[in-house]
Formats: sequence, structure tokens, C-alpha cells
Amino acid sequence: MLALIPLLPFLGFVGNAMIGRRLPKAVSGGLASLVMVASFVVSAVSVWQLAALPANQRLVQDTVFTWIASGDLVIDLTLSLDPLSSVMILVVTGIGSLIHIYSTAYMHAETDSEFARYFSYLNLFAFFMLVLVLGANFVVLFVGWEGVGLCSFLLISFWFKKKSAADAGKKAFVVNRIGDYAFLLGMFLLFAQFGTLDFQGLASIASGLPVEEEAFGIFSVATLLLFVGATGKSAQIPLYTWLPDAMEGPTPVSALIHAATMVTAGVYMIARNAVLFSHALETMTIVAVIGAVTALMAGTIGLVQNDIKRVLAYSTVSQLGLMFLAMGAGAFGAGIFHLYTHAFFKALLFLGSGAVIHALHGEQDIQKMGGLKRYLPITYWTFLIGSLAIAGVPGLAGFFSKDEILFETFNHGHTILWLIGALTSLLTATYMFRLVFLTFHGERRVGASPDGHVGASSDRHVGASPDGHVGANSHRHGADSHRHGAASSHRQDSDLHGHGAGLHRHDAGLHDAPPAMAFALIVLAVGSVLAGYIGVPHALGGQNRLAVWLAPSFTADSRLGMAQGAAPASAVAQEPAAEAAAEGGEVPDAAALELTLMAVSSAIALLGIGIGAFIWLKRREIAAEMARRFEPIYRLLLNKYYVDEIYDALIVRPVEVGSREGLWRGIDVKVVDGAVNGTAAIVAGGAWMLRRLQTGSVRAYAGSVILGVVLILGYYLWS
Amino acid sequence: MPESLLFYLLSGVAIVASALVVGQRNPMYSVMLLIASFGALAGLYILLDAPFVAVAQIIIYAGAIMVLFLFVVMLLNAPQEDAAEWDRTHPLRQPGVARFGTALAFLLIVQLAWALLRAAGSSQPVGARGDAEAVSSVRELGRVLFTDYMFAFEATSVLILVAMVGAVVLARRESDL
Amino acid sequence: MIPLSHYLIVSAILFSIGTAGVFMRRNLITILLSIEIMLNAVNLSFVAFGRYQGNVDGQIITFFVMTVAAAEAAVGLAIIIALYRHRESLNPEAFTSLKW
Amino acid sequence: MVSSTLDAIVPMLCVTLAALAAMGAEAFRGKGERMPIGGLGIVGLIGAAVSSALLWNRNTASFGVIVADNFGLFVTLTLVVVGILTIMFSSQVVDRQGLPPGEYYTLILFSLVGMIMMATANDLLVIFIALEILSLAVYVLTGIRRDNPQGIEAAFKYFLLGAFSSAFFLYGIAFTYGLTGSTRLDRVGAYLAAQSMADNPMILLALGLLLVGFAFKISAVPFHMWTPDAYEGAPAIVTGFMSTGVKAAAFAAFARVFLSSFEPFVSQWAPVIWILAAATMILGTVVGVAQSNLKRMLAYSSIAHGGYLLIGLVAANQVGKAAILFYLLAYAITNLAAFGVIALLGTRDRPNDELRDYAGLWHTHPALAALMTVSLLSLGGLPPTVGFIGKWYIFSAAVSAGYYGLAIIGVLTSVVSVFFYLRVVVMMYMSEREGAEVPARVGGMGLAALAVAIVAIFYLGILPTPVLNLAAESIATIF
Amino acid sequence: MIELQIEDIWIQMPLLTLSWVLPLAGALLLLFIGNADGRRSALIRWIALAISVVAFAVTLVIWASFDGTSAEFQLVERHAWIPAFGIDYYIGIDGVSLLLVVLTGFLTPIALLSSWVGVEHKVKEFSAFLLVLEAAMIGVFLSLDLFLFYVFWDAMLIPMYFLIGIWGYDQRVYAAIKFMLYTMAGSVLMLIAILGLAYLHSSDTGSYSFDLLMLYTLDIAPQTQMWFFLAFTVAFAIKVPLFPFHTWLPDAHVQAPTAGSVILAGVLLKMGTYGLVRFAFPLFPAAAVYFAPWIALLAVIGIIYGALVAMVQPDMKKLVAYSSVSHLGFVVLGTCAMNVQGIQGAIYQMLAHGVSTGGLFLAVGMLSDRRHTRLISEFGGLKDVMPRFTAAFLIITLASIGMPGLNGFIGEFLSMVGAFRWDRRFVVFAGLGVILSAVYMLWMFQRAFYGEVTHEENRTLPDLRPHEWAAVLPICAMAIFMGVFPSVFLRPMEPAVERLVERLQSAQSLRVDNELETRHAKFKVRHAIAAHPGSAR
Repeated sequence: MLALIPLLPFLGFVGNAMIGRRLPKAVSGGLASLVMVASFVVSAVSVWQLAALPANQRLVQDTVFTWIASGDLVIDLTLSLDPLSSVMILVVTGIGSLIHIYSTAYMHAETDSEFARYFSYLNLFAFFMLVLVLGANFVVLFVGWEGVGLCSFLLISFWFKKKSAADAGKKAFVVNRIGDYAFLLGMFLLFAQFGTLDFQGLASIASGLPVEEEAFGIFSVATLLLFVGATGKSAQIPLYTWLPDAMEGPTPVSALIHAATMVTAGVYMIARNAVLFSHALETMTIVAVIGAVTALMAGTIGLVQNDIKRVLAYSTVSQLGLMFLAMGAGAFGAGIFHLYTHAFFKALLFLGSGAVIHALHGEQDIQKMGGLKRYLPITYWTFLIGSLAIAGVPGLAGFFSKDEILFETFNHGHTILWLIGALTSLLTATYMFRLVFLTFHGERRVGASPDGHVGASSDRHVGASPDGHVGANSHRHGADSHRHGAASSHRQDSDLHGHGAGLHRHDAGLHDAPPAMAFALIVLAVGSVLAGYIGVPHALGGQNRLAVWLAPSFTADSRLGMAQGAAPASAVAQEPAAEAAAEGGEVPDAAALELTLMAVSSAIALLGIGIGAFIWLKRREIAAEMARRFEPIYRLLLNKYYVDEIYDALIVRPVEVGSREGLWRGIDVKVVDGAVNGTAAIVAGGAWMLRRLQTGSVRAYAGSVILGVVLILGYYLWS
Repeated sequence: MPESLLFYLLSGVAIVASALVVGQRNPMYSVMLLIASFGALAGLYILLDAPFVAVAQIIIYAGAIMVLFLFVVMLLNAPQEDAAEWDRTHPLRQPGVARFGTALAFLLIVQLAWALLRAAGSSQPVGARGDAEAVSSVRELGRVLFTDYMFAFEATSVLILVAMVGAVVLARRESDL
Repeated sequence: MIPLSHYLIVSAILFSIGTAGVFMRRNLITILLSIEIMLNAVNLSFVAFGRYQGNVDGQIITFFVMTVAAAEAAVGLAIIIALYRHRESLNPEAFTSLKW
Repeated sequence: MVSSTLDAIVPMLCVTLAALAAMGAEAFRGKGERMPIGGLGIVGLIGAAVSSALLWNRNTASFGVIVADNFGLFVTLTLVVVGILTIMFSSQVVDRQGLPPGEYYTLILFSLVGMIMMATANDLLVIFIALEILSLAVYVLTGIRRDNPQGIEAAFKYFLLGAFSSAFFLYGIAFTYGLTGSTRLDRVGAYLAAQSMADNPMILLALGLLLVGFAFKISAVPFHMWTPDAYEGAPAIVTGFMSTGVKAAAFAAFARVFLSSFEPFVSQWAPVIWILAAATMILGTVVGVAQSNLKRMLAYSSIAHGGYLLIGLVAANQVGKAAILFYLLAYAITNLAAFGVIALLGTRDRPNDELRDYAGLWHTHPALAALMTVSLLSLGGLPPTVGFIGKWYIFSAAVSAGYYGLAIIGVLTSVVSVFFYLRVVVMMYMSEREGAEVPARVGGMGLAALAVAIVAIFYLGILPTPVLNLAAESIATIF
Repeated sequence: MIELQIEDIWIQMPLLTLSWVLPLAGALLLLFIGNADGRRSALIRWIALAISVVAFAVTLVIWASFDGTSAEFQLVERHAWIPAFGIDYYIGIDGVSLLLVVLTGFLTPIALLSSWVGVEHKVKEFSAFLLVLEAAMIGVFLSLDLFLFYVFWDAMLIPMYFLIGIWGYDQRVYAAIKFMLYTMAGSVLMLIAILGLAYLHSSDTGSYSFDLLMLYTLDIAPQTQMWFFLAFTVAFAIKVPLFPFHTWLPDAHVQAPTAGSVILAGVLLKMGTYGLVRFAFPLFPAAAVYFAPWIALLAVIGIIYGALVAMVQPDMKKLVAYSSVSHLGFVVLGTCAMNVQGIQGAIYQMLAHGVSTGGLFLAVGMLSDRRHTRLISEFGGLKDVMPRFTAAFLIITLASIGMPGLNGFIGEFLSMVGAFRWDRRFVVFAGLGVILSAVYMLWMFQRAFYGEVTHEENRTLPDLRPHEWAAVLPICAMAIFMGVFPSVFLRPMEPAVERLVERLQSAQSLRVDNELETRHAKFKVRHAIAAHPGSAR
């Protein structure tokens, strides 16, 4: 039953990979979407059954077969469904299905074979993602973990002819690999210590142990390594740089992989190992800090980006940062809650931006948009809802989850972190509405932008920054893809195709999202509004069902209760549960606090929206003004703190040059192989010299004979 | 006493003659001198109570072999060996090599002499074992030669055959191949 | 009586003279003669030893040595003649086409 | 007493008769008439083989100086193999190179007589005479192509140095005699074993001078200088013959003298031979690398092989002695095969013994190329050839005697030697023939001989047991 | 049931002998087919292929009749060979060698296919050499007698030498000779050590013996062990190749014809690591324990160094060659760990590397067959031209960078787990290989297959042709199968490995942090926790 959930997408993948190229789009796309929907249904049913179980036994396990068995290391290919993974699979399959449906329209410009390839990748991704969330031990999780990385590589570089796309794909994969390296080490450490990689096994062992006091004990190190893996997957400092580049992929991909599901894997992984993490206090702190800082930094960058997808990408990074903040604060429930709501509105936003790009035939630079409200009503309204949700306007999904995070942060005494979080949500609101206003409001700005400065300066910065400003990228590729479209018969890249033509066809062919896309947008919009209501905090008279539902997943005992009879629930293991329950417990002052915080953050949200409206709706020039006044800062932000350049200069170049000139041409050829050939040369030289002794003069030969005689006799007589 | 006098005389002659053989350039003289030194050796043999060997020495060596040499020298009217045209193309073909070899040869003398003196430190006289008659009797000689040395004797015939054939093969003119 | 070692030393001196001859002379015939000297020197040792040992074997061996010397001389001279046919020279240094 | 013990000399008698028959045949051969003189030789050799087979384990002696013990007989059989192969190869060579057939075969057979005599001699004097017999014959054979100045020059160098060194050998015999009053190996041995005269310098002189004599014949460094010149100058087939036969005979005598009579002085001569072996292996292989003439290259390789054989001598244990015997056989077959190929490819005016003459041989003479390759690989000591077994045997001797140093030098040099063997293979297989005309086609006896050799190489390489046991038996009787 | 019957039928036959004699006989057979004019080349190709396939079938039968539950050597054949020295024709198979034999059988037909069109002249000799090579390789894996082993070990060089030297690329002669001499130089020292062992045996028991199992039981003085171990290890390290001894590999790989590279990478390199596992370590456990850290150090250096150098290679074959240096580092590392996971991982990595790197060379060979160049810069945008080939190439690439679910992962994972339990420091650095492999492989993939088609001549390249399908499909299938069902391969080798580990552990000085290691009883992890509550210290 459980196996069916990932299996269905896999079948879709196989089908499309094998025969997809020969099928018409309708069939291949239909097949892909169908399996996703089916998988969603199965998941729903199995979750329903799970819910039917008593709370402390909500665990369904399904061992497919023993995968790796070597000595005392036994890795079963086991899938397990518990509250946590149930949330995840619903998100993955549900939003996944929507995005599949959306894609059928979005990718319609592709050739049949490319279309099939796209959907096979998408299905494969879903498969791996489901394996990831259902895996019952680290290794199985790792399979999904790497698998989704692979798929994101494949999908980012889906338009492989575009160098930037190919590069972005490779970058994503490699950066993820860096994380995976740490992740592997973490796994090894856990196994070497506890002799198991099974989540339950580890949780129960850990819960049998006290929270470690000594600095960076086994738990801290292991979890820290795992967390590094998570930063890779979930684009946190220091490994976040791949995510913005990942926007080179088709927009639905960004929505599914780089917003809703894959990038949240890190968060999921931490939640999954809540018990371990809550035993490692240093790690928790680090996680929280990293999360907060990432959130803030990404927010600031998002504030000035001009590529619609980039803005969303950075907002994703920042939202993920918030989730990690929650994790670090020990508010696992809150983190997952935000993960869940975020999936809705971020997917919505991406799909909306996709719709915009689709309509504009590949234009991504918001400086060149504006006034689209008239032409794309559905897109506009849904996009607006999404923005409100993410901004955290009361009553929408984002509000509840983000609030809970901030509250928990504050509650755990991380006041500074709380401040950062608050500031971040201010930024979020601001840049989201900058996006909204620049894109949909005001008048159309085709091609050359009227308020030249930002656009112009941005263009100048294009020149300035080596790896190219994104807006610029989109220009460039728009251009050459167009050239190519002329050159080679079959066309590719619906985002970009005919962009050049598009420039002077704007007013003519602006059509709103086609039905498939519209459907997805609307459903998600609804989701973004309502999703939050399963987690209404008690302070608002709700009873935070989600937290209660998730609570057992963050403790060891109940899962053990499933695994090997009722095991004594240790106090330590209770701790996370206690937290989760804290929301449940009626603690008046806590409630009061929560209410105040809510008020604050709602205010912040509105403030942010206000700023946005003020600057980009009323007085555009202020933006330019500020950009001019704080030129360095602006430049810094526009170039994303030059992190890519720094990495490039500090790591990539040195390694490459060092290997080529130092290791290969230097050591390998000259030293190591030189030694080998040198030996040969020595022998040859000796041969030449000894050979000269053979002069051909018979008396010299006799000389050597007598020499031998004298030597031998001498040896005998003088010894 | 006369015997020792004879000994020194003869060995002196032998040594000087041989030294001259290798010491001067004209092969003809060398052959002659060598005959002389062989004669002296024959004398030494007599001192050693080996008259038969002495005679054989004269007949075979001086008589036969040396004549053969003379014959060849004549045949090739062997030139005065060319005084000095060394091709000094190679370090090992300088006259130095020859000097080196000669030096080694003298080193060899030293070694041998030293060894022999040390061996016969208690310089036993010859004939320490066995008397002169036994050694000098030709009958005994013949007996031993044709019993103990029977096979060697036969083998020598093969040796001579080989030498014969070989000499023929090498020395005969191209034409009558 | 003359000690054995005297004879031996005489023969050793002769032997070494022969050896030296191989190096000193640049005439094949003389070189051959030097080798004859060496053989004779050995003969002297044989006879002296034989006398010392008090048996005739020493003397008998000298006969064989003489034979061998004769045979060597024959073949050697034949070779020299053949050489001389090829290159009108008896200088060993003239025959160095085979080297290295 | 004579008649009763004649049978020990029957093998060499057969060969001698064959030689005499050859002489007679030549004498009665009309001009330009062709006679199967080689056939006579083969008959005689087969006779020798049969008789030695019959003498096996009988351990008889004739005249007290020729002993037909298994050791001698094993070497005799090896020599018979050498002789037969040589004669088979010769049949074509003699015609093509215009050698005087009668004299040629006569000398071959006489030198074989000398070799057999040397291998079975039990008396230093006889060894000396045998040495002279085979040497004189081989000197002449070296220069048998009188129209070829190089041949004569080679003969002359070989002769001069040979005579020179045999004088030293003789001097060594003199000292031995002077000390022990006899030249019979058994008596010498008995005498030396009886009283300890390790301090007596005369015995050391004897030891050293005899060593020099043998070392020259097996062309050990620094007494090797004649080898490359002689081997290059001589006709290929003669080179093959002397590089194998002379070595075998000399080694047999060497082993007999030093391992039986001079056994008591092993601590004196072992170190010297150790050094000789090391120097020989190293110089042989290293200089071989720099050669461009195939015969000369193989000359150096045969120097090196002499070094390997010396290892067996140094080891001076049962394994070593047996190893020498086996290695001699292995080396004889392999090396003869290699030289056979060279000989078969040579023509009167074009020896075809330069390395470049073998370029692309694979395309013109695939069979010859394959056979050449096999024999080269066997020389290099690669399985599954007899060469490998031989090397392995030798080295195990060294190891079991604790001479790890020699063993390591040995294996490393054999790797280097593989390099120059492979140069030939590269020529034959991996480079294209430029210009030069294809050597005349080969056939008949020559190919048959090659086939025999190759079969032997593989057979002994894969199933060496019988021969190994034979070698083990042979040494059991005397040492 | 079926399997049982198979056993009953085959068990009487000398299966193992058959498995190596068959290719040899086939090679000889080929030589008797006249093909002077090259008209029969096609026929010869097919015959050779048939022979190799049959040989593969035989190896499969061996597997079928192999009892995976026992650690003993099975299907043993033993006949006196050179009794004077206690040398036997003694072959047998256990979990360690079984799969390598099968791998050899598996790769040879593929190698033949890989040169189906690449080799036009002297096809007969080519195929013959390849079959002889197969025979020798199988022989190496089967031998239980050190002498026999050495014979096969050296015999292996000759056909490979010819394959590289005759059918290779421009620098082939240099590469061939370098390969031959370098490998020989190592192995001759091993020969000395082998002789030394036999001699020790004779001085202990009075009789020579080259019987591996007897020699296992010798107790050798530590000092001697050191030397012998070094002699063996150098020989194997050159073959592996371990870091400083690796430079013959790029030359050989680059110059060898495709088939040669496939076999070289697929099987020959495994000889070295197999030798370590089978001979060097168990024969001299004390020395092994002493030297293991140093060898592991070299291995780790090799992992990183190989990867870095591979990253910057302009030539595809060279890149893959250096990647082998890196990958085999994991094998050696796992071996040095001397625990079950480590060694099983090592062996598994051997198999995986054989399949995936063999596949890589196969694929690169296809490209160079088409374009007669192997420079990455000559390609680009191929995905557009030959999509199926690209897909195959991608799968093989992923396999070789250790993507979970493909064969590469299992080996690396296990060997690293093992090594981690032994000594963490090594794994911390070895793990970097995981990153780097992704870098260089994907970079090559991207440069060759993504982007626009840069060279016009590339536009018209044909996609996979039938014989190429036949070669590629098995590789990809095997890569996936080995990734998903590793137990199929792990189970049969486990008992043998455990015995080996026990042997090594007995010499292993007791250490505190790896007391888990010495426990071999196979148990489900939960029970482990139940049984050893204290195990998490």
C-alpha cells in the first residue's frame, strides 16, 4: 500500500521514458498527471487510515525488501508513514499533481519527445521525493535525497542548449553533493556510534540518553553534519547559492522542486530527527542562527532583484530560513506548519509568475512589466492572494504559520532571533508587494523602462558583475535562443522562444493563463487562504490540530510503541512533545504574549505592504533616489553580496587551476611519471656508457681479463 | 755450488730472452729469442731430472712450432710493427691501455711471487718426495702415459684433427672452396 | 738443492712476461708468441711440481700442453693469415669493426 | 680393465665417428655434389642420445677420467639437443650462405665431442683438452665465412682471448696439481677435504685461476668482452650453437670442479662468484638495452643468462645444482630457437640481423614472427614458457640459500631484459616495414626445427615435472 | 530446485577448469581460421563473441552451483603439477573470487562488441588475444596455488601488451611497454616473496608448498612479514594502481583500443585489489595491520588526487582513467579497514567499478570511433544528436559517481562505513571524493552533451547502432540491478569475507573504538539495540 505511493509516479516515469517520445503530448502529459493524482488519492487514503489509529500508534511500516546487508549493517528498504511523513506526502502528491496539470499547458510549446522527457523527469522527481519522505532509515532517505538532487539537476538544465541552464544544473548538483558529503559523514558517525541508521532505532537510543552537556559531543557533531547536508538541500547559508541559479529551469519546476517540496527536505529531515537534534543544543542554536541570518540576508537581496523568478527564489530562501529558525528554536511543529503553508503560496506565486512569463513570451524582468492587471486578471488576483499570504496578512495561511514560528522563537528566549524574524517578515511583505506593484500595477513598460535609473543601473551592473545579472541573462538568452530558433528547425524553451518577436507583440497577444494553468492557480489560491486553518493557535480559540497531529513524530516513544512494544518514555524524549503540547496547554500569559506578538507581526506585515505601496505604487522615483543615495549597498544587494564571486575566487578557481597546473602538469607529469621515465633514462644512460667500454680493441679486452685476474687473486691474497 | 749457478744462469737467460721477445719490434728476432728462451727452459728441465721433457721441448717447440711461426713470419714477410699510428678516437684505445695492461701484468708477478713465497715459506727443496730415478725414467713415463693418461692421449688426437681441419678451412684460398 | 719456490717464481715471472707481451706488442705474431711464453711458463711449473711431488704426471702433462700449444699455434696462425688476407696488417688495433 | 669400462665414452664415441664420417664424406664429395652430411651428424647424435639413455643411472667410468654419471649424461643429452637443432637449422643456412658443408659439420661435431668430453670429464687435464677441442673448433666455426671480414675478426678476437685465458686456466691446473699431486677431480677433492689448507695461498691461486678460466668460457663479467664481438661476427647459427653448447659444457665442468672437488672452499669462492653473477646480470641486461643488432643484443642477453646460471652455482645447494641443469636445457632450446629464426632469415649477402630488418615481419612471415616472439618471451622468463620455469628454479635456489640480494638483482634485470626483447617484438608487430626486400622464404628442416623448439618451450613450460625430476636425479649421484 | 538439478548435472564437470580453458581453446580455434585477405573477419567476430558468451554462461553456471552459505573454497580441483616443489594445479572459488570471475565473463563479450567496428585489421589475432586474456584473468581469480597464480598473473600481461601495442592509438608502443615493464617490475618482487614463502614452508615442514591455504597457516616472524608484505603489496599497488604507482594507467588506458580499456578498467585493475584481499593481507596479517594506515593514506591521497587530476583532463579517456585511480582508492581504503563492511564494500566496489568504468570506456570508445578524437572540447551538444546514447552515458556516469540506487553507491557506502569504523580521519578526506567525482563527471557530461552543437561534423553522428545497443544495455541494466538488489551479490560473498576478517582480526591489535567490528553475528539492528543497550557509548 505504502509502496504504491512512490511506485505510481515511478511507473509514470518508466512509461514516459520508454515510449513517451512517440506519444502525443496529451497522452504523455495525461499519463504523468494521472499517476500523480492517483498517488495523491492513495496517499490521502493511507493518511486517512493512519488518522484512524490511536494517536500513539500512528505508524504504518512497509518493508519492501532488505536492501543492503553486510555484517551487522542491515539496511531494509522500508517505508514508514507517520504524522510527519503524512503531511509531507500530501503536500508532495497534492501540489505535485497541480503542478503537473499546470505544466501540461505551460510546456505545451515543446516537441513531443521533449515534452515526454520533461514529464518523465517530473515523475521521477516525485518518486524520489516520496521515497525521501517515506524512508524509514537514513539510507533510504538518502536515496531520495540524492535522487531529488539528480532530478533537479536534470530539470534545471532541461533546456540543455542554454549554457546558463546547464551550468545552473551542474552547480545545483555539485553544491548539493557538498552537503551530501557532510550528510554521509553524519550517517557514518551515527552508525559507528549507535550501530543503526534506522530513525526509530536512533530516536529510541537517543531518548535513552541525557541531553549532552559537553561541548560538541557526539550528538552535536552528528546532527551538525546532517544539518550541513540540510543547508545544501534547503539552500541555507553557506550553500544557498545554487537556488537562485536554479531558476534557469522551467517555472513549474521552480514551483515544485525549488519552492514547494525538494528544498524543504532539509527541514523535513531535521523534524524527522527531532529527537536527535533536541539532544544537541549547540546544533539547535546554530540551526536557529543560520536560519535567521539566511532569512534576513535573502530578504534583503530579494528587495532589489529585478528578475521576477529570482525575487521569488530569494523569498523562498528566506522563508526556508524561517523554517530552520523554527527548527532551531525547537518548534518542530511550527516549522512543519510553515513548510506546509509555504508550499501552497510559494507554489502559487511561482505558478503565477510562470503565467506572467508565459504571457510575456519569456520576459522575466519586472522592470519591463507593469500594468498587467488588466490583461491577466486571474493571474493577478491569485498572485495577489499569494503575496498577501506570504506577507502574513491576518487570516491567510502564512499568517498562522509565520506567527507561530516567531512566537515560539520569542518564547524560547531568542529575542534577537525574533527581531530578525520580524524584520525578515517586514522585508518579505515589502519586496513581495514591490513585485506585485511593479508587475501588475502602473502602466506598461515595454522594452526600455521609463524610470530608467533602476533598470539602467541594473543593466550597468550587468556589465559590472562577471557572472552576469539575471535580468541580463534573460535578455541574452532570449536573444540567442531566438537566433537559434531561427537557425535550427525545432524550437525549444517556451519561456524564451520568440522573445525578440514578443517585444513588439505585447499589446496584441496578451492572453491570461489557459485553463489548466488557471485551475492550478485557483486551487492553490484557495489553499493559500484556507491551509492555515488546520493550525489555528489556541490563542485564537482554535486548537492547533496540526501541532497535535504532528507531536508524536517528534518523540521517540510512540514510534517505538509501534516498533517494539511500549517502551518507557524517557523524560528527555518527552521534551519536544512537551513543547508541541505547550501550544495545547492553556497557559494564559503565554496566550497573552502570543496575541501581542500576533498583533505586532500583523502590523509589520501591513507596514511592509504599505511601504511597498508607497514606493512602487505612489512615488516610484524614491526607489531610484534611494538606489542612488545608497549606491554601494544597492550594488552589494543587487550582486547578492558577491557570494558567488567570492566562492569562485576562493574555492573554484584555485582548485581548478591548482589541479591543472600544480597536480597534473606539475606533480603527475613531472614528478611521479618523471620518476618512472627517469629510471628508464638512467638505465639507458648506463647502457650507453657501459657500451662504450666495448672498444673493439682486442687488447683492451685482454686488459679487462687481466684486470679480472688481478682483482680476483688480489681478493684472495689480501683477505 | 754449480747446480744453483746453472739454475740462475738458465733462468736468467730464459727470463731475459722472453723479456726481449716481448720487448722489441721485429717478429723475426722475437721468434729467435723465444727459441733461445725455450732452450734455457730445456736446461731447467734437465735440472729437474726431466730429460725427456727437455728433449721434447727442443724438438717440438724449438723445432716444430717455432719453425711454423718462422714460416708464417716469412710468408707474410711480417712488417716491422708500425711505430705509432693510434686512432685516438676513443679513450680506451690510447696507448695508455697497453701500459695499463702491462702494469697489471707486473702486478700479477708481484701477486704470484708474494703468494708463492708465502706458500713455500719453508722453502722445501724440489724432490722432497721421491727420488730422481723414478722421475727421470722414460719407461715409467711411457707406462703412466699409456695407462692413466690413455684417454687424454686419445683425446689429443681429436684435438689435432680439429686443429688440422680448422687450419685447412681458414687458410685455404677462396678459389678452391 | 734449489727450493721449489725458486722454480715457481721463475715460471711466474715468465708467465707474467708473456701476459705483458700481449699488451706491449702490436704485432699479432708476437702476441701469439707471448701466449706461447705463458704456456711454457706453466710447463715449467708442472715439471717443477712433478719433481717435487716425485711423480711423472707433471712431465706427462707438459707433453699435452705442448700438443695443445701446437694446435693453438696452427689455428692461430691460420686465422692470422686469413686476417692478413683481408687487411694487409698484423696490428690488432686494425681490426675493430666489431664494437659496442 | 680398459675394455670393461669403455662404455662411459660411447656417447662421445658416436659423435666422433659421425664427425669422422663427415670428414670422409666431404673427402669423397664430388664438386658441387650435395650430400646429406648433416644426416650423418644427426645419426651420430641420436646414437649418443640412445647410449647415454642406456647409461642412465649406471654411473660408469672409463679410464678413470670419463664418468658417465647422470649429471654428465644430462648435460650430454642437452648437448645432443643443441647439436640436433643446430644441424637441422644448418641445412638451409649452409646452402644459402655457401659454407663448406663437410668442414662445417665436422667442426660442429668435433666441438660437440669436446663439449661432451668436458661435461663428463673427471680430470682437470682432460677438461683442459676438451676445452681446447671445443674452443678450437668454435674459433674456426666463428670465422668459417672467410669472405666476411667480420667473421674472421670475430674468430681472431675469440681465439686470442681464448688462448690467453686458457693459459690462466692451465696455470690454475698447475697449482692444483702441485698441491695435490694429481689432476683427477676425485683425488683432488679427497685431498682438499682431507687436510685444511685454506690458509695456503697456493690453493687460492689455483682457485682463482681456474675460476678465471671457467668465467671466460661462460663469459662472465669482466671476462665477457669477447662475447658480443664473437657472437656478432659469427654466422647466426654458429652463434646460436656456441652460445648454448659452449655455455652448457663449460658450466657442467665448472659445476663439477667447484661443487665437488673444491666444495670445501665454498666459503672462499662463493663471494667472488656472487659478485661475478651480479656484475654479469647487470651489465648483460643494461648494455643489451642499447643494442641495435639483434645478434649482438642476444649476445648480451646470453651474458646475462650466464649470470643467472652463476646464481645457481653460488647457491651451491641441491636446488641450485638441479636448477643449473634445467636452466641450461631451457636456455639452450630457447636461445637456439631465437638464433634459428635469425639464421633462417639471413641470406648470403644480407645477414638480416639488424633490428630494423625485422620491421613488420608479422606481415611477411607471421609464423616466424610468432616463433621469435615465443622464444624471446621465454628468454625474458615469462610464463608459460620454459624460460619462466628455469628462472623460477634458479631464483628459488637463491632464495632457499638465503641469497635474496642476488634473487632481487636477478628479477629486476630480467625485467630490464624484457624491455629489449620487447623491442624486437615491437619491430615485428608494431612497426611497418620500410623498403627493404622481404627475406627469402624459409622452409623444410629449419621450420621443423623451430616447431620442435617451440613445442619444447611450451611443453617444458607447462609440464616441466619429468625434466625437473630428471635434473634432480642427475645431481643426486655426484654431489 | 532447478538450481539443485543444475548442480547435480554440473558438479561432476571440472567447471572451473572449463571456465578458463574454454576461452583459451576458442582462441586457438580462431588461429586456425585462415583470414589473410580479411574476408572472414565478420565470421571470426561472431565466433569469438559466441565463445565468450558461452564462457560467460559457464561462469553463471559456476555461480548457480556455488553454495553461498559456506566460506569454504568450492568446486575445488586439485592435481599434482610439480610435486617436487609441492606445486599443484589447485583451483577453487569462494565468495570473494566468484563474482569477479562472473564479472570477467560478463565484460569480455562486451569488450568484443566494443571493438566490433573499431578494429578492422587482424581481427583474428585481436579476438584471439582478447580470449587468451580472458582465460588468464579467470585463471588469476581461480588459483589457490601461488605458483599457478603467478603464472596466470604474468601470462595476463602478454595479450594485453599486444592488444595495446598493435591496436592502440598513436602512442601505443610507449604505453604498451610501459604497462608491461611497470607491472612486471612489481610482480617479480612478488615472485621473490612467493619463493620465500615456499622456502619458509619447507624450512618449517620440510617440504615446499605453494598451497595458499597451507601458507595461510604459517606463522611468520613479523620482520619477515613486513618484507614479504611489502613485496606483495607493491606488486598489487602497481596493478590497482595506488597513488604513486599510477602513471602507467593513463597511458595504457588512453592508448589502448576500446576493448583493451574496457578489460583493463573492468577486470585488470581488480587484480591488484583482489590480490590485496586474497594474498597480501591474509598471508601477512601482522604486517597488514602495521601497514594498513599507510596504505589507506595512499588510497585517500589517490582518491582526492585522482579526482582532481581527472577534473582537468581534456581527454575523455584520460579523465576516466584518473577517475579509476580515484575509485579504486575506495576499494583499497575499504580493504585496509579490515572489517566486514569495509571488505565487502571493497569487493562490491570492484564489481561496480568494473561495470560502470568499463561502461564509460565503452561509451567513450563509441565516441572516438565516430569522431577519431577523445578531446572533450571536440564535442558538445551531443544530447541533441544522439539522445539514446546520451541517456545511456548519463546512467553510466551516475553509476560511477555513486548515485544511490545505482551500483557505485553500494560499494562506496559500505567501504566508507567500514573505514569509518576503523579510522574516521581517512573517511573524512575520502568523502571529498564523493563531491569531486560529481564535479568532474558532470562537468565532462555537460561539456560533451549539453549546450549547442559546436562542431558541424557532430551534427550527423549516428545514435546507438545495434552492436552498441548490445554492449550498452547489459551495462546499464547491470548498473541498475546492482544498485537495487545488492544483496544478490553481497550474500554469497559474506561468509568468505567474514572468515577473512576473523583471520585478520586475530592479528588486529585490540582497539577500543571498534569493538562493534569484531562482532559478526548478523542481526537486525533493533535486536542489536535490545541486545546491546550499552553499544551507544
